[in-house]
Amino acid sequence: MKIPPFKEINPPDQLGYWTNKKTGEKYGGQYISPLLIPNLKKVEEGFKKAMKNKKFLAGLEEQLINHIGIVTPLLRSKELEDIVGGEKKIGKIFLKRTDLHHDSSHKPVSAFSSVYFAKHILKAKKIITETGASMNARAVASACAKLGLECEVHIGAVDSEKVSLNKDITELYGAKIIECHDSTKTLLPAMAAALRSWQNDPTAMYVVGSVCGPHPYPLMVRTFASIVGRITKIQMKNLTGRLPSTVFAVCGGGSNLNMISYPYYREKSVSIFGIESAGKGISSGKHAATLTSNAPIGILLGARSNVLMNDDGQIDESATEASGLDFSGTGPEICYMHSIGRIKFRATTDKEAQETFLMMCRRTGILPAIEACYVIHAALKEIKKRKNPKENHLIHLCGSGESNVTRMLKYKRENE
Amino acid sequence: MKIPPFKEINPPDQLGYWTNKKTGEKYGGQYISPLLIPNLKKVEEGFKKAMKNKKFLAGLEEQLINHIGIVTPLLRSKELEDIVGGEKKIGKIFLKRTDLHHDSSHKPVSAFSSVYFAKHILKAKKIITETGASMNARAVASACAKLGLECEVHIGAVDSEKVSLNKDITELYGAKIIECHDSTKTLLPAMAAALRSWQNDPTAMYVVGSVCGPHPYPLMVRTFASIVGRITKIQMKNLTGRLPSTVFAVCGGGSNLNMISYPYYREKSVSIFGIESAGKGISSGKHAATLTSNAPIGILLGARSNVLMNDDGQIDESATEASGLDFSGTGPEICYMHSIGRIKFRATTDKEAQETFLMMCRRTGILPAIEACYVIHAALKEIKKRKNPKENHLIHLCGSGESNVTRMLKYKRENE
Amino acid sequence: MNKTFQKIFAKAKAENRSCFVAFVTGMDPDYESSKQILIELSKYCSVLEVGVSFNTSTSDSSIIMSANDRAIKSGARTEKIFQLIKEVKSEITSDTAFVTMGYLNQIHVYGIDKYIKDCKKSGVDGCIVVDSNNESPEDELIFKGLTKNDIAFIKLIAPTNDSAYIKQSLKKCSSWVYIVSYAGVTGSKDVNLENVKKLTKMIRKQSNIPIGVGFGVKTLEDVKKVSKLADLVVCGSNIVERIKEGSQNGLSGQNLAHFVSEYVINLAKGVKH
Amino acid sequence: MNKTFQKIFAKAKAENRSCFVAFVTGMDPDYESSKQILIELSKYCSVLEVGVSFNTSTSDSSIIMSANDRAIKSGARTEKIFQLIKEVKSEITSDTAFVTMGYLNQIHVYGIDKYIKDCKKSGVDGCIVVDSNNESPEDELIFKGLTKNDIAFIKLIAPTNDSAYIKQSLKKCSSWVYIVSYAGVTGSKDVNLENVKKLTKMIRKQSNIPIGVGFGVKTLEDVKKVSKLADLVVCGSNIVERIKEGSQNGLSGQNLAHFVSEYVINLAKGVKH
Ligand SMILES: Cc1ncc(COP(=O)(O)O)c(C=O)c1O
Ligand SMILES: Cc1ncc(COP(=O)(O)O)c(C=O)c1O
Repeated sequence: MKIPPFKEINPPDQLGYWTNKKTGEKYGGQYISPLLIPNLKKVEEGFKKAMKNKKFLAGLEEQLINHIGIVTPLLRSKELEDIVGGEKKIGKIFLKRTDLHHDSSHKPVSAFSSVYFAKHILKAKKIITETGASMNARAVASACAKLGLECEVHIGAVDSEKVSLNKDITELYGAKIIECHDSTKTLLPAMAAALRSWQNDPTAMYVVGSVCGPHPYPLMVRTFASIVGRITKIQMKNLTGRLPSTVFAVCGGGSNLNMISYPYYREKSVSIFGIESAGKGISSGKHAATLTSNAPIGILLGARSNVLMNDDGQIDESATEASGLDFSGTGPEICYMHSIGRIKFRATTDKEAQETFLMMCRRTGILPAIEACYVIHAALKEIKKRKNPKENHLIHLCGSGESNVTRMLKYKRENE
Repeated sequence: MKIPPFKEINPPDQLGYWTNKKTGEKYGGQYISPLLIPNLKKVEEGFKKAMKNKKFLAGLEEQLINHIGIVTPLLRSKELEDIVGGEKKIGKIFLKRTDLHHDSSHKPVSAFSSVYFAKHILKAKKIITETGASMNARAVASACAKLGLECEVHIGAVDSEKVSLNKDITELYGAKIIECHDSTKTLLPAMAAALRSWQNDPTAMYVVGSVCGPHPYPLMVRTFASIVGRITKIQMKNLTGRLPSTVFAVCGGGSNLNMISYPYYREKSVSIFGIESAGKGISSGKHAATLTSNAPIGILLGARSNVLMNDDGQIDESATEASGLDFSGTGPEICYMHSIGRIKFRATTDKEAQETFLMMCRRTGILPAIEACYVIHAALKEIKKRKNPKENHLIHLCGSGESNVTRMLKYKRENE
Repeated sequence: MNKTFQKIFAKAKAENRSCFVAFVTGMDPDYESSKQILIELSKYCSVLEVGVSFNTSTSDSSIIMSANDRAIKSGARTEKIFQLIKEVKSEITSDTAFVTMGYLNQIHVYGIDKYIKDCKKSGVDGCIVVDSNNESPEDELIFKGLTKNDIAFIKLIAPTNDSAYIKQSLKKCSSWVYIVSYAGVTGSKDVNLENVKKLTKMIRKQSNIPIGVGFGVKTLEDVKKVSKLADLVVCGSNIVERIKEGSQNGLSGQNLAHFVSEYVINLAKGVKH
Repeated sequence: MNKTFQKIFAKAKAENRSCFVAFVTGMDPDYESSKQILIELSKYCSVLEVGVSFNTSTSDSSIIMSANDRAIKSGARTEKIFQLIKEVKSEITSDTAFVTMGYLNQIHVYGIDKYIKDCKKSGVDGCIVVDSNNESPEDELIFKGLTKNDIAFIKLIAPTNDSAYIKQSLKKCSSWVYIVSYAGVTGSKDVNLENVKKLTKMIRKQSNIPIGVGFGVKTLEDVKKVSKLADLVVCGSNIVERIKEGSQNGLSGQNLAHFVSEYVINLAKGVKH
């Protein structure tokens, strides 16, 4: 498969802002201590160079294809079609199988790209990253192992205590795991700890787990990751002869949504949906649905974006069954796309996602990441409502559920 | 990728025997209670029909590509080359990444094919299978879930008590898991229990976990599975312009070895190596190295083949760290290939495999199934010995190691 | 036809009854008890089917498999079973026939020729080899060897086998043929008389070989009903269960033998027409 | 230049010394204790830097972060910190300057205009906004608002910042500029005098703005050494640790304030040239 080169169709401005022209509202930017400014400048300049460096891009693409395995299938799922009424009523449903990636999720695409960039462009010897559910840490640690870089992972002590397949794999990959005992001892203080550690060691490079953080991270991560979207667009064309009518992806930080939907930003005929976790219900306050709940704009981890926070600006903890979605913010480009209405948002409750998990196992023989179940539930609901047999629907199956098995089996046994 | 159709180049005779012309020794056959003869005849006739049924073959291929994801990458591993002296000394090493399959091993290829066959050719409504480490059960249960067949899995009570990610996933896929309390309460009595259950319900179909069992199972499983070998042969040609010099695969029952090596049986220039588990060392008696230890020929689970057994014909339990290799026999075609010297055998100890596991994690960023570590160790040793910079080496990385993580992390912490 | 079977069938005919066949696993729960059980049962049974334990059998029920386990634990090996039968035969006076029931792997390892020779030596009258495929070279060797030595080759036939298969099997049976009453494992279902009727009818059309019926024969009623259709009635699982029960209650040797035979005596009564 | 700072610098010059700056997190461990601490410290410090706790700060050491946690637990909010400073200012007689140290998100949520207005109202003399990027629109608004209200905008400069960045930052500083002695987090390393020398030299070439130095200043020796190079010497982590220690030992209010000031008095002695 020939993968078309990246084309910038939604550039932020020089300072890393996406600006909503109607409201004047800005998303992104680089709000960070002056101590980190030089580090970010280095990344920013390196990234610009990298995107013009053909050898770098070709080398990265080769590794993404052959090591990460990004040319995963696009699976027509008759089983899901039948669940919502059959092809004749709702059209065709396609699952982008990024669950088949190396390390079983979409995360390795940007993680590997970032580490490859750190090695070949920045000549860094060490990577610093943070993690909650360790999916990102696993992917970064794997890339560091392969590329011969030191890897330092910051994890909240509370998260660290949870039994976690991905954390164990991160350790096997040789990463140094540092527990963070600050504040809530979860993802956010771990991110802060990672940034502080970078402040201490500017020769290292910081890698972020989603399309978040200060400029140029949101831009860089989505640019690297969009290769999956470009591949999928071609696959969709090959299979159906045209663009999909809808694109669905779950949204935690926004990387897998960005990854799959980027190539359709300018394709007006394609409806794009981002699905958040409604946790125990948005009205309960225990959720991670930043955009669906219309969270206000704030400045979190270096970027202007919608943020779950209280009236004093203290960041609220998100709450969701899906640890990969357990984040109080959303990437700035995604917030911008939400603000201009280009991406529509829906939210799925934990209970709905858990039932979808069981359904997927039993009806499709696929073990999805619990994160992916939020999007599948919402997509089926939307597709059923649209009831258009001429449509082709694209759902991003962004990860595999090995690390959810223990909890989900418990849920199954308690609920059946 | 256009996958060339299957071509039979090593057919057994009518009765399912491969005969070594020099020694007259026969491998395979159909040694089974008369009660199962009709069931086997149905499978045998169905399989012949299926292989001529273009619609069936095309449908199966489509699902294997898009659901199981069999077009996995062939990864050039510079990391492994460097470990044994670098490309300039030993040539190139390629890893066939079947670890990236749906359900993370090579097993789903034959499992899905068999269940698809059961549904579309035999019109069966139920599948019966057995399992030890549950890798096969997981794959069969997944296929049954997708294709809407009932799934019954027999597992030894001792195996069942072990914490097992794959067993839990099997349950999530909706399989009915039946504990077998006979004899050693491990794989062999579970296989017997599965066969007995089939005896009780001839409308079901039995699915075997490797290229074992009575005719036509060894033939059918390797024929279905060989599609991966055909794809790999093309990939190798595309990447290097020629055939590989060596092909390495681990050998439990023999399915992944058969799968990858079949297309080279008649290519004299290709050396094929099967790697067994030497457990705690062959001389210790605690191993699973049927062929390397020159086990005698016996009749196990319906087929003449080499078997670990005592002088009264009681089957000996195998012993190995890799539960996927924990089997006292070897598929008949593989035994035949061993007997004529076409496939050479080596064995790797548990300790060597465990060290290889840690090395793979830390140096290549790949989490291999422990089973695959037996082959990697032996392959590197052999490649180093050959010391030929003109050679291209093909190693079958037949599975991913999620289910080995707990034990391996314990090993790492205790040994470092 | 094997001499012992000739005598047995003649006697049964004279007494207007069928022949009762009891199955036990050789050396279950131990050599001495098993010997006493066989000696005791020989008084009430026309045929004793002695299981040669295989630890990886593909067709036995869990009941038989645990009997196999017990036997192997107390040292069961092929040659020990021969010794057992030989000793029992030397101590009994009845014309009871002895049949071994086992799997091919052990015969293969023992050596087919040697196995047949030792059958002869120890007075075995017939052999069942559950997984010996009619078309296999081993089956041919066993058939020829047994025939030459006037030992019965007893083939199993299932209700699901087709007529070609049945024909093939009958060709190799000289003394009697064993009909399995249902497609399933021993002890798992009730005896299926419909199947038995169909199969006996079919077989009697092409041969006048005596017919034995097993699988699911558990009660006196079962024995009576099967007796009306068949020449031999085989009862296995429940006898094996009885051995286990007695043994678990601490019985062994003569005591266990009596405990088992008490049960068998009652069943065996059903063979009278 | 802000009036209070003018006075402070004039006095320091007259006394041939630099100015001692103590950092504490506002409302750590509680409102009343914090108030007493500030009142007490105002006697020995030229400047009090009061941290406005943000639960997700990206640049504070774990020491400061746990102080933030304590403060938030006792109800710290932006308006409470203003109230605290206002009350303290109303009760002291010295010319001590008060500087808030915080992150942009809280100011943004509070409203930049309102924030500045409330700074003015409560007598805040300068503001540090750690993550306010020089080039951001918010930074521009803050700069303009503070300037208009004669409040110092105090920018941080790190040894790793380039000259363009430094120039940009200096443009927005009216009263003094804050040099970070090493690239790292507060309290993690020792004060780096080489870095300080280089940076002060560079800054003094283009501006005669007073220079403060912080990060790693822990001992009397440190204060003495830094005093020779800078106009203000900032000490934070160790004072915060002292508050924690006292508080853990059961001290609060006046008692805690004395326990802390005991330590600060000694440090502050180092400013004499
Ligand atoms: C499988 C999976 N899906 C989705 C997410 C959500 O992250 P994002 O929105 O950045 O793709 C995660 C995060 O860990 C994940 O592991
Ligand atoms: C990953 C993996 N590799 C290898 C094997 C060995 O089986 P075979 O030799 O049949 O391929 C297994 C069996 O479960 C397995 O799971």
